[in-house]
Amino acid sequence: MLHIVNKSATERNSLESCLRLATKGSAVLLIEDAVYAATKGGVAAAKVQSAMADVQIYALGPDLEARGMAARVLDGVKVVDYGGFVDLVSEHNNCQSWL
Amino acid sequence: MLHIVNKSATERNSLESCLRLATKGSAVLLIEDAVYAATKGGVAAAKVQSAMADVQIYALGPDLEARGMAARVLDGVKVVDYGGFVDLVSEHNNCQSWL
Amino acid sequence: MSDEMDMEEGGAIKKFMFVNRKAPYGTIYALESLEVVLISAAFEQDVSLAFVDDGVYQLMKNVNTEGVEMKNFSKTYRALEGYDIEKLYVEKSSMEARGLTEDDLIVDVTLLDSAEMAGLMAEQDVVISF
Amino acid sequence: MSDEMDMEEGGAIKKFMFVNRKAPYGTIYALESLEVVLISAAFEQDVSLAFVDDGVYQLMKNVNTEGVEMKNFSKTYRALEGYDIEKLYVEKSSMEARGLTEDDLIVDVTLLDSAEMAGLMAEQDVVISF
Amino acid sequence: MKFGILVNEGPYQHQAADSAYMFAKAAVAKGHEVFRVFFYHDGVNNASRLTVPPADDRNIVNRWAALAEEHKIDMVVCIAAAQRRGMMDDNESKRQGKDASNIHPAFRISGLGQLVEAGIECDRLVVFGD
Amino acid sequence: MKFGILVNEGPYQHQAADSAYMFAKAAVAKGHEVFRVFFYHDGVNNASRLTVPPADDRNIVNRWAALAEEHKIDMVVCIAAAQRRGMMDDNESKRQGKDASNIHPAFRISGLGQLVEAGIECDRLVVFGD
Repeated sequence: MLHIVNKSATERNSLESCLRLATKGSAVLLIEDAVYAATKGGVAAAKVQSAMADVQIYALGPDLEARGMAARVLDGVKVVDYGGFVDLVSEHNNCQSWL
Repeated sequence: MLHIVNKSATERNSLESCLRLATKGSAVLLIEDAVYAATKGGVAAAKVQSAMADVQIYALGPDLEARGMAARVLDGVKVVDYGGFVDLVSEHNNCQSWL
Repeated sequence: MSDEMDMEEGGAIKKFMFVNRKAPYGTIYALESLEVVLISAAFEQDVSLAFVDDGVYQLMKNVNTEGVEMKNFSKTYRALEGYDIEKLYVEKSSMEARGLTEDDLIVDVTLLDSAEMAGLMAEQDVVISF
Repeated sequence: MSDEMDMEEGGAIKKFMFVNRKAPYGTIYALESLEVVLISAAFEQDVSLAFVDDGVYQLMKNVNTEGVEMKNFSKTYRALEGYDIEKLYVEKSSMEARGLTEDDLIVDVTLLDSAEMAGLMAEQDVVISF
Repeated sequence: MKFGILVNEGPYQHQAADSAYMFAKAAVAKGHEVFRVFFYHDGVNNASRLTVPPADDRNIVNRWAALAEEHKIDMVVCIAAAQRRGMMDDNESKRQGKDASNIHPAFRISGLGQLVEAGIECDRLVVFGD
Repeated sequence: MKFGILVNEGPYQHQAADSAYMFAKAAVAKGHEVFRVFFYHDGVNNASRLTVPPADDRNIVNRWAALAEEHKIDMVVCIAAAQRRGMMDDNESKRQGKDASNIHPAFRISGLGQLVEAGIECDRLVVFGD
């Protein structure tokens, strides 16, 4: 399953809930304000890093760029563009948005 | 100063930020989904109880009732109606909404 | 994920899950989510509802919306059974973190631990959240 | 709170604070907040901007919005000085919690610890948040 | 006392529009003056004369209009926010070459200066949003 | 592959409307089919033909309309959500005794069944919201 998270992990609980309920081997795509969690130095980084043991984390490149965070991405996070977003949805059997 | 918080403390960070930045002796009014934090048994209750040493906590009665939480209000929280909300704004020199 | 064969066949039944993570009345999502759920009943799919995080608050008893002048839709959760929508799942830890027990809820639900909820979500065909 | 006398007098200057707690681009609040701030300059009030929590992200350098096809408004923060809006306050702990330093920000700001920010908020006449 | 009210969200989706109305109603009931309600961001959608809410729910737009008429409250829709979101009166519709308008006559369109002015003129400005 | 897209938020206020559009555009660019975009909750506001965004910003409504026309995408506005929020086409306007309509001709009004149908018909349903 592909999990899609769009809100900042320092503002809301959606990333935390997603990581709690994502099964091992699933993928998590961070878009919009959620991309901050995929960057170095912040309080949310630790959560994402420990989650990478069980799930693959992706972040949307255009959203990182729009927020001036493109150069700060955590090691192990894969950056995709909108076409990559489409591919991720196609490649996984199902998807869930954590609104 | 009167601080007004309207979002659930288990969903967002606004109550936490408000309590961090409210000066001693100020008032905090919980409205809409923020009223859950003024009720017994939840994880947000501890935050509100410890904050009560420094600030007076109010909760909007109609919002508690609409959420089935009217009978669960924490000791020390004062429940007001919309008229009481108006009074709180009048009685304090200024107000701030934590959106 | 259900059997891929089901998905390819026209007319096959899909697993639909409506995920409710937001409190009622502060926003309209809970109410408009129910409106979709009721419509979905007519399509004879395998529909389930998940209540996670603040979504658990949607099921509280003793709702009285007179003071806020909003429409009280609590009863609709009770009506779901009449539409053959009977799979209501609540994440146990979400309920407990809010100091609630099953007795506080207006309908009978199935409590799941987080691993069970995660497994159930993972096997859905369509997950709709608001 | 500023002197009550000021408030009662017509034409007295009030302390306006715009509190920014939300990240840019995910929602429009940062942009439309700036639009009000620019207008407020014409009223010759005592205007300050506070950046707290994710609001700090509004001041990031290196913004490139081509990929999201949205309007890049980073430069507007630099233009504030030309409107005599020079009181930009950032809560230090909010900045640090996001792994940021002053060098990451597009404009010069005054860093405040939480107690100082709290004190500044408490002395405002009008606090506007979006 | 003289109150100003800022509404940042549209009708029905968020309770902000309801809370703001209930506050305004309570304020005038207590003998206070509501000098102005300013609608910003999606708040501009409170001014639509085309809403048709369900018969068993409140009518947010008509409720604002009735309160404004009874208590001579100035109801102002921000023009910049309104343009982005497709809210316009007849004049604006003609000026923009559009074939329709949708703003209820109880509301008037004006600039952001009206919000700053409300902050200056009123004893308190209360903000309602998401 | 056949995609369905659900949009829960209005234009400009939240990035959801942008993300959904960028996803739809990328999907068709990769040779996929976008079977339907369903606009629910404040998402119905994406269908207004009365928006006049600033000249230096994207035009969200026209962008949807152009994409839909070029790729024959079915753009459906939920009628129940639209009624609450003042979105209507000519037929609905006449039926409700209103004096104007505001829905762009690239969109059509229909019921929530169209969302459930999209879930059944499409290989994937992707949800964009707040």
